[in-house]
Amino acid sequence: MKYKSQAVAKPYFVFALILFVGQIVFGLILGTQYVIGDFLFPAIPFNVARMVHTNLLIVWLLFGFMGATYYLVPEESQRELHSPLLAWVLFWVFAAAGTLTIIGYLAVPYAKLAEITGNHLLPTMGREFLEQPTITKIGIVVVALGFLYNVGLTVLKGRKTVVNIVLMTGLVGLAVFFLFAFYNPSALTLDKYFWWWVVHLWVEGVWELILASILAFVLIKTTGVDREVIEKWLYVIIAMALISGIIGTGHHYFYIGAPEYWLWLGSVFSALEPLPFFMMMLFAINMVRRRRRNHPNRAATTWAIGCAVMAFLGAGVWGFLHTLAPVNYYTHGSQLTAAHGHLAFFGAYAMIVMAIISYAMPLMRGRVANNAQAQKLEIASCWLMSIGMLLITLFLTGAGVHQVMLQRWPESGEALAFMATHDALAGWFWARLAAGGLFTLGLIAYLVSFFVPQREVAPTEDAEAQTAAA
Amino acid sequence: MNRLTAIWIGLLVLTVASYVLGHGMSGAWLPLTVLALAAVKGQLVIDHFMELAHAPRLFRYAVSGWLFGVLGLMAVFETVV
Amino acid sequence: MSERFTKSMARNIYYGGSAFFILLFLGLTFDTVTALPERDNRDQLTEEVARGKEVWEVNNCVGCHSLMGEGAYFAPELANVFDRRGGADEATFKTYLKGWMMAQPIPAPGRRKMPQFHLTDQEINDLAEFLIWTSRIDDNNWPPNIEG
Amino acid sequence: MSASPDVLTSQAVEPAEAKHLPGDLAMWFFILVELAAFGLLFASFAIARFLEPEAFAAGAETIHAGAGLANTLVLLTGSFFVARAVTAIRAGGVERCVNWLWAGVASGVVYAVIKFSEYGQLIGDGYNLRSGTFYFFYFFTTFFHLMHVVLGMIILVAVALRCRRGLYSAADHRGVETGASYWHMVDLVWLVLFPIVYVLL
Repeated sequence: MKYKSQAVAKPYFVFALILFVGQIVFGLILGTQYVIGDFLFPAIPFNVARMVHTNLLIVWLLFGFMGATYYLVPEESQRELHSPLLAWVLFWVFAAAGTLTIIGYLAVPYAKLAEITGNHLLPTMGREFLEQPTITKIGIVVVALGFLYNVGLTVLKGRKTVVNIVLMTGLVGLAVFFLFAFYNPSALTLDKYFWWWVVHLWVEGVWELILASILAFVLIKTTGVDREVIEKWLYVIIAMALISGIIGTGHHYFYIGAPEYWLWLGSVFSALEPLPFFMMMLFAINMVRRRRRNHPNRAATTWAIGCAVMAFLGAGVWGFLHTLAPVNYYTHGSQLTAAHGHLAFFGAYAMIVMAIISYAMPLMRGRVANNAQAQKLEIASCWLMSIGMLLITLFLTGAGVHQVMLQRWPESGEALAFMATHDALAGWFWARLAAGGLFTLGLIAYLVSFFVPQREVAPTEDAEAQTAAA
Repeated sequence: MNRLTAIWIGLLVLTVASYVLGHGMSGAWLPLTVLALAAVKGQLVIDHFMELAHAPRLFRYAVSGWLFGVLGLMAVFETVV
Repeated sequence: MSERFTKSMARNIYYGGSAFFILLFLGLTFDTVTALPERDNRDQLTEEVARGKEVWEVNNCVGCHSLMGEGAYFAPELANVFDRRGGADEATFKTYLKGWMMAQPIPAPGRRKMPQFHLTDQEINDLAEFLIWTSRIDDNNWPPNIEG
Repeated sequence: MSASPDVLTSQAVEPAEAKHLPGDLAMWFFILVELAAFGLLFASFAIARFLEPEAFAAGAETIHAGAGLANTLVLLTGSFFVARAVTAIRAGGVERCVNWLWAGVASGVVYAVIKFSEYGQLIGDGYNLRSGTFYFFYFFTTFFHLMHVVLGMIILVAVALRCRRGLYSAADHRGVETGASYWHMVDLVWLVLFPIVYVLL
C-alpha cells in the first residue's frame, strides 16, 4: 500500500463480504422455498426473501466497487485521497441506511414500510430491484454524490491514468442512470422502458466500465505488463461493450409493449454483446501469459482470470443463448432468465470484487500476499464457488428448457399451468439447492482463508517495494 | 490515367449498369447478376481504396469474407424466395 | 513512424463510438415514447388503473409474480391473468380476483404460499382494473399461450 | 511543411512489397465491429423479407431508386477523393491532401442532402419507422448508415485540419490513412446496401 488513505477501502471490503454472506443465506432460503413452498411462511415470504437477496447483492457490489475505487484511485493518481474522513462518514451513512432498509424489509410488511417511509409522496417502491424506500434511494444519491466528489477531486488533482478515467466515467454513469429510479409513471410500459435504463444500462453498460478498469488495475499490478499495452486494450474492450450494449438494451424491449422494431434491433445488437466479454477473456489470459514477473499473490490472479472466463460464460454465452427475439419469445421470464442472471452477476461482478479484495486486502494488512496455505485455501474457494455457480446455472437451464417444453411451447389448452409446471420441475430445483450448498461451502472456505495464521509475515517495507515496482 | 482514376470510373460504370439492369430488365438470373456486380465493386474498393490488397491477409480475408458472406446470403434468399 | 496501435486512437473510438450510440439510442427512445400511447391505450388509463398500479407496487407483487415476463418466477405471470382466469370478461374477473385475494393464504401444506394482504374492496377493484388495462397493452403477442 | 517536388512518383512511395495495414489497428477493430453490426442488419433484412415478401415488394415500390443511384455515385466519388488524399500525402503533398479531404467532406454533404430530401418525400407520403417491417429496415438501416457518413465527415474534417497544421508528412501520415479507412468502410457498406434496398426489390 503506497498511500495511507487507501486504507479506507478496508471497511468497505469487510462490510461487502458481510452482506455477501447475508445474500447467500437468503439465497439458500429462496432455493428451499422453491421446493418446500411454505418454508418459513409466513415469517419470511418468498417476495421478502427475494428482495433481500437481490438488494443485498446490489449493495454489496456497490460497497465492493467503492472499496475498489478508494483503493486504486490514490495509487493511480499518485496522491492521497482528497478526504479520508468523508469516505469514513459516507461508509457509516451507507452501511446504516442499508442495514435499516434490510431490517425494514424483514420486520414489517412491505406495504407498511411504504406507508412509514412516505412512498405516496414520491412513489418509487415495489419495482424489481428498486424496492428500496424512496428515502433510501435519496440516501443512495447523496452517498454517491459525496463519493464522486471525493474521488473526482482526487483524480482531478492527481495523475490521470486510463484506469482512473474509465473508472470515473463508469461511476458517474452509475450515479446518473440511477436517477431514473425516481421516474415512475403510471403507464406501465413507459415505467418499464426507463426502469431498464437503471438496470440494463448499469449491468450491461457502465458497470462493465467499472469491471474492466478494476480488472486492468489488478492485471497491471500482478503481471507487470506495460501499462500502455493494458490501457489501450482497456479502451478497445469498453468501446465494444458500449457499442453493442447501448442499443442492446433493446433485448428487454421485445415483449413489454414497446414498438415491434425492437425485436430486430434488440436481436441484432445484443448478438454483438458477447464480443467484449470474449475479448476481455482473451485479454486477461494473454496478459497473464505475457507477465513480466511472478507476483506472489497467485490467488488474485486466479480471481482475475476466473472473473474474465466466468463473465464470458455468464454474460456472453448464457446471455446470447436466449437473446434473439424468436427464442426469447419462449424463454422470456422463465427459469432460463434466472440461470443467466446468476452466472452473469457472479462471473462479472462478484468475482471482480473478490479479485480486488484478494489483491488489496493482504497489502492493507501489511504483506504483499498471504502465505501459501491461505492462498491455497482461497484458490480452492474460488474453484468451489465457480463450480457451485456453474452447477446452479446448469440446473436452472435444465429447469428453464423443461419449463418451456411443458408450459410455453404447447398451444393454449394443452400447455401445463405455471404451478403444475413448477411441480414437475422439482427435481431440477432440488439439484439447484444442492449446488447452492456447494457454493456456500466455497464461500465459507473463502472467509476462513482470511483467518489462516500468517507465520512468515512479510515486512511492510517489502510490500511497498513490490507495489512500487509495478 | 492513373490507377485510382481508372478504378473510380470503372466503379461508376458498374453502378449505372447494375441500376439499369435492375430497373430495365427482368429474368431469373437478374438478381444474381446484380449481386455479383456488387461483389466486384466491393472487392475493388477493398483492394484499391482500402488498400487491403497489400495488408496482412487476415484483414483482407475478414473484410472480403464479410462482403461475400453478406451478398452470398442475399443470393441464397433470392433463389429461395 | 508512430505505433500501429495507439492509445489515443483507442480512446477516440471509445468516446466517439459511445457518443454515436448514445445519440442513436436517444433518437429511438424519442420515437418509442411517441408511439407508446397508442400501443398501451393511454386514453383508457383511468384513475383506477393508476391506483391499481400503486397497489401492485406497495405490496411488492413483483417479488413473486412476473408482469409481461418481468419480475420473479415463483408465481404465475399476471399480464394475461385477465384472459386466463377471467375469460376476458371484466365482471367475471373482478369476482374471481376478490375471491382469490380473500382466500389467501391457501392452507395446503408444502404448497407455495401467497400472503394475505388485507386489501379493501376498492383496492381489489383498482388492482383488477390495472391488470385488465395491462392485459390489453400491445406486447407483440407475448406470452405464446394462455398459461404465460 | 511544404509539398515536396513530384520527383517521387506515387508508385515509389506506395508500400507495394511490405504488408501494410493502412491506419491504426484500433480503427480496424472498430471497422470490423461496424461491419459485423451491418452484416447482422442485412441478414435480418433478408429474413424479414423472406417472412413478408408482399409487404417488402409493395414497400419497395414507394422508395426512390434514383436517389439511391445518385448517392452511390456520390459516395464512390467521395471514396476516390479520399484515396487521392492518401496518395497525395504519401508524396508529401500536404496542400493537395487537404484539398482532396475537403472534396471528400463535400461529397458527404451532397450525400446527406440527397438522403434528407429522400426522407422528406417519404415522410411526406406518410411513412415512418413504424409503418411496418419494411419501412423499419429501410429507415433504420439507411439512417444508421447516414450517421456513419456524418461520423466519417467529422473524422475527415479533423484529419484535414490536422493535415493543414502540418502534422502529417510523407514519412508520417498514419492519421490520414486511419480516417480514410473508416471512410472507405462507409462506402463499402453502401455498396452492399444499394443493390439490396434499391435495386433488387
